[in-house]
Amino acid sequence: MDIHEYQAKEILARFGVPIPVGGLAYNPEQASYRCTEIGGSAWVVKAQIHAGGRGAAGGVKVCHSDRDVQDVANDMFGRRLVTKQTGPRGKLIYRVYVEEATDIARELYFCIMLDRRIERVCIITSAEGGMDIEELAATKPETLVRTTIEPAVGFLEFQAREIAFALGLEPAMLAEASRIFRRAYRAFRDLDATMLEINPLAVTTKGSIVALDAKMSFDDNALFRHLDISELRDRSQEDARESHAADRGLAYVGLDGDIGCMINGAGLAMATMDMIKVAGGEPANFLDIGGGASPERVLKAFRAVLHDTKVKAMLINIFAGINRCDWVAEGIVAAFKELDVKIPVVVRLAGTHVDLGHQILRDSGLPIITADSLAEAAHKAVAVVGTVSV
Amino acid sequence: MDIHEYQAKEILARFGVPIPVGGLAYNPEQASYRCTEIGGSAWVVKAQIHAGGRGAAGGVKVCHSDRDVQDVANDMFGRRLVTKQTGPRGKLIYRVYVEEATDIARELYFCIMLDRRIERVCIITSAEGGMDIEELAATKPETLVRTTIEPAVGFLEFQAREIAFALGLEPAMLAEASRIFRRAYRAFRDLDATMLEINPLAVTTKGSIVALDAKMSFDDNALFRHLDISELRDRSQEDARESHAADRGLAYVGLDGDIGCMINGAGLAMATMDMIKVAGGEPANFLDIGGGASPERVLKAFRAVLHDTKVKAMLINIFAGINRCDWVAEGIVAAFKELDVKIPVVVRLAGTHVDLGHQILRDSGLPIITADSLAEAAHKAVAVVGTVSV
Amino acid sequence: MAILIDEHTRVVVQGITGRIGRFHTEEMIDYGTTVVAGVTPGKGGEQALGRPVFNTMKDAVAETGANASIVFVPPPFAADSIMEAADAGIRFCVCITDGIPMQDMMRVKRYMRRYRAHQRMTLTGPNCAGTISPGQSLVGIMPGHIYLPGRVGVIGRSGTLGYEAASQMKALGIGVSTSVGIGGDPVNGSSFRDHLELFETDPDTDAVVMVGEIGGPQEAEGADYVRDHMTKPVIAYIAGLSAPKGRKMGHAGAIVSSIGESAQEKTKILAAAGITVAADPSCIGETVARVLGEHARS
Amino acid sequence: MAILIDEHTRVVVQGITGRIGRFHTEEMIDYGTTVVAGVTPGKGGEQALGRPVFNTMKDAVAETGANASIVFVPPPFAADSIMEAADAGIRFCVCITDGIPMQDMMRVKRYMRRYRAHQRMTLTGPNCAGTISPGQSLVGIMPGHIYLPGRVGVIGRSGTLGYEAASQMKALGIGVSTSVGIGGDPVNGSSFRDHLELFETDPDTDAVVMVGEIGGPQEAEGADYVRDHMTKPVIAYIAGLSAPKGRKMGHAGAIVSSIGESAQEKTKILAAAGITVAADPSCIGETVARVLGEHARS
Repeated sequence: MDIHEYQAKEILARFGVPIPVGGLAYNPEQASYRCTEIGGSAWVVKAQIHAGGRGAAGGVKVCHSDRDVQDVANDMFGRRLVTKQTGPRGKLIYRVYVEEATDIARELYFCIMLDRRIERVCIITSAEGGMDIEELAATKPETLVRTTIEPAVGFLEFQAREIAFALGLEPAMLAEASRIFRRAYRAFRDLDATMLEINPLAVTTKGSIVALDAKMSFDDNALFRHLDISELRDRSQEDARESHAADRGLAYVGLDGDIGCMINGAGLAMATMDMIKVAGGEPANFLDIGGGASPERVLKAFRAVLHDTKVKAMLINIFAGINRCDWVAEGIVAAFKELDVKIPVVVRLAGTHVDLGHQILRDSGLPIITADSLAEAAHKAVAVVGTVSV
Repeated sequence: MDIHEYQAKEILARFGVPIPVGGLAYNPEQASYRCTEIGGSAWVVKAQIHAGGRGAAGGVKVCHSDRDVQDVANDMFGRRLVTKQTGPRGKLIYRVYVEEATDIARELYFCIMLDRRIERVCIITSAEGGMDIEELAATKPETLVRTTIEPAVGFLEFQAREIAFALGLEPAMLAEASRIFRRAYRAFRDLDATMLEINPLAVTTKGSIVALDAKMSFDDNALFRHLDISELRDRSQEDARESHAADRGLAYVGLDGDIGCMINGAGLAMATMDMIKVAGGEPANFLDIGGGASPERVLKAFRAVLHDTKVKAMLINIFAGINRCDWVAEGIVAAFKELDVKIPVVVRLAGTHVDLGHQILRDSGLPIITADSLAEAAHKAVAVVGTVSV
Repeated sequence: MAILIDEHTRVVVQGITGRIGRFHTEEMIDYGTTVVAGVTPGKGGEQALGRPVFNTMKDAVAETGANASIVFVPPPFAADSIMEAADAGIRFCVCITDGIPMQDMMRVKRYMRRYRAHQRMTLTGPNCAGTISPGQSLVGIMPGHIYLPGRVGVIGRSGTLGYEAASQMKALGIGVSTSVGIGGDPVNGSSFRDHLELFETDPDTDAVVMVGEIGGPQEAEGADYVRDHMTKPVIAYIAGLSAPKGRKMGHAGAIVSSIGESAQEKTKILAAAGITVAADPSCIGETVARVLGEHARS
Repeated sequence: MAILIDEHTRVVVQGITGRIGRFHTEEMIDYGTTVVAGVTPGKGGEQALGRPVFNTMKDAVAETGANASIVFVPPPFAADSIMEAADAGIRFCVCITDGIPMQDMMRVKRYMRRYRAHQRMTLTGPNCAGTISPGQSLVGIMPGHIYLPGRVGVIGRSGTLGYEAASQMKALGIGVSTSVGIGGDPVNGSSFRDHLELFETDPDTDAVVMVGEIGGPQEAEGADYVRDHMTKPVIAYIAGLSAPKGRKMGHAGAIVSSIGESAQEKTKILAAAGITVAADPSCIGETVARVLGEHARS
C-alpha cells in the first residue's frame, strides 16, 4: 500500500526524523492560511498524489506570498497530474501540502528496501540526490552506496556512520546523520514497510539535515498489525476497477485491452494473458478469483470484469483443484441470469468434475463458447473480439 | 544490581504482567493505611530486603485486619531479617510491602536467566512453584522445563505455548499465559536484566494468573542506558564496605578474615587470596584496584581496607603492567602519611619499574615488610597476623 | 524414490481443526498420504478425521514419529507455526498459508539458519499449492488425479499453472516423479535452485520442468545452477510476458521492478543457460515430450 | 610461528585518539608491533603517533592492509566497533574495553555467525589484556618484557595473573610462543577451547598453560577438548579456591553459582582430563618446568 508524501513525513517525524514545518490543505484558502501558520517568506506547494516525478510535471511550486500559494493551489486542485510514473491518465490532486522553503546546500538520496536476491533489507544512498533512482543508476552508478542489514542484529551504528562518510557529510553532522538514518530504518522495520525513500534528504545551508520529500509503501500482508497505517489508504489514487475488485476479495489489475479475463490462480492468469497475446489479442485485465471459487465469487468476478466498459469479450479459464468445475459452471449460469451479459463469453474448464461442469453449461442453453484447452480458449476469445470490433 | 520485590513488580506491571494490588509502607501506620486503600479482608505484609527465603524466616505474614497489619509491620521495621540467602548478619528491613491476599489454586515457578554454557538466554519453569530453584532442582528435577531463546528472533509464541502446556495450564488460560511469559521476557530484554524470577507465579482460584513474588537483577554494565533502573539501587541492602569501595571505583568484596588485601587485577587478587589460605591465613576482603593505579587510587584503596576493623595486617600485591611500581610505592608512602596505619603491611611489587618501587619504600623509612614473590608475601602476612593476634 | 516426500512420509497437519485444514486433510488421506496427526493448540487429546490432535508440534512428533508437516494456520500465526515445526525436528514443511508478512518470513529464514545445513528443515511456500510424489504422497492442496506417476520433476511457483503443466504432460503420457510448489511470495522457504539440486541427484528423475513467473531473482539463480551443475535436461516456461512493469499480479512476488526480472529477460537468461523454454503456456507438455525424445535418442 | 599474531600482523587501533588508546599504541609500537593505522570516526585524515587515522575500519583496511585490530572504544560503543572490525575483514580482534553490556556481546556473537567459520574473525575479550607472541607482536596492554620468547602457549582469563604466570616461567627460563588473554566477562569472543585447538596444531608450541578462574563453563569445555583431542601436555591453575559462593569477584564472569563452577570442582575436572594442575599460584612456573621435563624424558 502506498501513502502520500505528507503522511510519510508525519510518520518519519514521529520516529524523530526532521522534516520542514508544513501543513495539509484541501482547498486554496486553507493552503494560503498555512503560510501564516508556518511563517517565513517562502513556501513550497506540493500536489499530493501517489507517484513520483511531480516536480518535472508541475506538481511542486515555490511561492513567495500567501496570495501566490493560493493561486498555485487553485491551479492544482481537481487536476489530474500526469508524471512519468502515473501512466497517461494521471492521478487526481485533491490535497496539497504547503511547507516552508528550505535553503538547500546539498541534496542526498536515501532509500530502504528489500533485496530479494539475498532476502535482506538494504539501504541505498547517494551523495547525488534529487534525481530518481533509475536516473541515478543510469547516470551516476558510482555514487550509489549499498548497505545490507543483517536481520539478526538490525542496522548497526557503524553502518550508519559508513553511510554518513560515504555521503561526504562533515564530522560535525556525523552523529545527527546516523541518528536520522537509524530512525528512518526503525520506521521501516516497525511499520512493516516495503520501501522508504527520502529524496532529497537535504543538508540545509545552516548545516542541518531534513527529509524534503518522502515516499513509503507498506506490506499489505502486515496491515493487520498496523491499523493506523491501513487508515491512510487513499482510494482516489487507485485504479477504480482495482479497488472495486479488491473490496470483493479479488486480485484485479486493470489493463488496456478488450478481452476480460477471469482465472483461478495468479500464474495461470498471467499464462492465460500471455496466450491471449500469442493469439493476437489484448487482455483488459488480470483477475485471479483465488482458491475456493463459489458461485457467489464467480458472480462478483463477472461484475468486476464487466465494470470495465472496454471489455468486448470474456475469457474464463478455471483449472479446478480445490474448486469444482460444476460449482464454477453454476456460477457462470447464475451470472448470466443475474447480469445482463451481452458480450461473448469463452469458457475453458479443467480439473475436478470437468464433465459435470460442461454438462451444466450445455444444459443452460446460454450462448457460451466452450474450449478444451488454454490455446483453444485464447484463440476463440481473440476471434470473437475480432468479430465484435468489426 | 538487585532490586526489591515491589520494584520488580512495578516493572513487571509496566510491561503488562498482572500483579496483586499493593502498596509500599515506610512505617506501621502507612502499612495499616494501605489496607483501606487496597480493600478486601486479607492482606500480606512482606519485608522488602534483597534476598530470598523471606517466608521461612518470618518476613512474609498474612493478616486479617488493618490492626493486625500494623502490628506485624511494627515487628518488622528496623529488624535485620536473616534468611538462608542473607548470611548471618541479615538484611535491614525498612520498607514493607502490603498487598491483597490472593486465593491461590496453583503455584508455578518461572525464571529467565543467561545460560553461560550456550551464551543464550533461557527460561526455566516448573509446575511446582513456591520452593526455590535449588530445592526444585534437588527434589523435583523432572518438573523443570527449559526453553532456550534464539537471540536472532527472540522468545517465540510457540515456545510460550509449549511452556504453558508443560505447566499444565488449561486451554482457556493459554493465550493469557503466553502473553504474560512474553511480556516478562520483554522486561528482561529491554532492561538488560541478568535474572528475572517470578516465584510463585500463581494461578488464582478464579483462573487468572498473577506474579505473586518477583526478583530482578540487572547487568551493571548496561545501567548507563537505564537511568531509571540505576535509581532503584538500595544501599541499605549492600555490604557497607562494598558500597564504600564501589563509590571510589574499586571492586571490593567483604569477607570474614583478618588479612586486608590490595591487588591489581581480579584474577591475581583471587590467586593472592588463595595463597593466603595456603599459607594458613584468612583474607578479609577481595580488592581489585584496577588498571591505572595512581597514588590517589592506592590511597583510596588503603582507606577501603582499613575501614574494616577486623583487618590485622595488610597484603599489597601489585604486578605492574600499565601501572608503574614507583607510582604504587609513592601511593603507599603517601597513605602511611595521610592515614594512621597501625597494622603491619606486606608489599610485593613486580613488573614495570620494580627496582624504583623498592627503592622508594626503603627510602621512606616506614616499617613496610617487602616480599619478592607471591608466596613470600602471603607467608609473611600470615606470620605477622599470627604475631599480632597472640 | 522421488524427492522430499514418498510413501514413508508421515505428515502432521498444523491447523487440522480449521475448515480449510480439515478439508484438505481429508483430500490428502483420500489420495493415500500417511497423515499421522494434527496440531491445534488447546485441542490436544481430541481427534480429527481419525487422527490424534496435539497441543504442540513436539508432542505430535514424539508420539507419532511425524517427519513432515503442512501449515494451514492463518497469516498472523503462520510464521510461528513454521518455526515450531523446525524446532520439533520436522524435515519437510509445506506452508499453504497466503498473506504472511514479509518480515515474518525473514524471521523464519533467520531462525532456520540456527540449524546446521544437514539438519535444517526444508520449507516450501508460503502461499504454495504443496508437493506431490504421484502415487506415493501428496502434501498439499492439488488435485492428485491430474498427475501421472513418472520420471519428470516439476518445480513451480504458481498452483494452477502447475496443474496446467502437469495435465498437459499427462495428456501426452508423461509422468511426474515429484512436483514441488515453491510459492509466489517474495521471501519464501526454498527456491528453484534448491529443488533443482535435489532432482539432479534423484535417480528416479530424468528431466525437470521449471514453471516460473515474472519478478524476483529465483529463476535466474536456478538457471545459473542448471548451467554450471545440471546434467539432466531442463524445460521451462515463464508466465507474465504480457504483464506491465511495476504492477503486482496477484502473487506478492510477481512484481516486475528490477532489471532482469521481466518474463522476456528471464526467458533469455534461461535459454542462455541451456534450458529449453516453451514458447507459450499451451505447449509446455509438447516441449517436455520433444526434449525427452531428443535426450533418449542422444 | 606462534598463533593468532606474528611479525606479519598489521594492527589497526580502534579508538587510537583517546587517552588510553594512544598510551598503549605507543607501548605496542615500542615493543615492535606493526601498528599501521588508527580509526576514530570524524578524525579521518589526521595522524596519531605517526599513523594515519581513518573514519571507518573499511577505509583503514583498504588503505593499509590491516588484518588485526585492538579496541579501546568506551563500553557503550565497543560492541559496534567489534562488529565494524568483523565487517571490514579483520581476522583477529582484541577488545580491551571493560564494561560492555552482556546483551551487546550476545549481539556481537550473533553477528559474527553470519560469516562462515573459515572467514570468521577471531575475537578475544572483551575485558582482556590482549595477546602477545613474544619477540614478534604484542596486541594488548601487557608489559612485553615479562615474556620470554619460547615454545609454551598460555591462555588466561585474567591480565595480571597471566603476568604472574609468565614471569614465573621467565624466572625458570621457560619462554612463551603466544600468550592469549580471553578476558573475564561472562560472554566473550573466544574460549579456552578455541585457543587450545590453535596451540595443538601450532608446530612452535610444545605445551599449553591454562590460567582459569571460578565461574563459567569455559575451563570445563577446555578440559573436554584436552581429554579428547590434545596430544601436547597442558598445565593449569584455577584462581578462586578461597572465593565464597555467589559473590562476584571483580570479573563479571567470576561468579560461582552453578554446579561445577567453583575452583575446587574445576580443578577436579581438569585433573580428570589429564591436565596437570598447579597446587597454588606460586608454583605455576615450577609445574610447567616439571611437566616439560617429564615430557622431554618420555
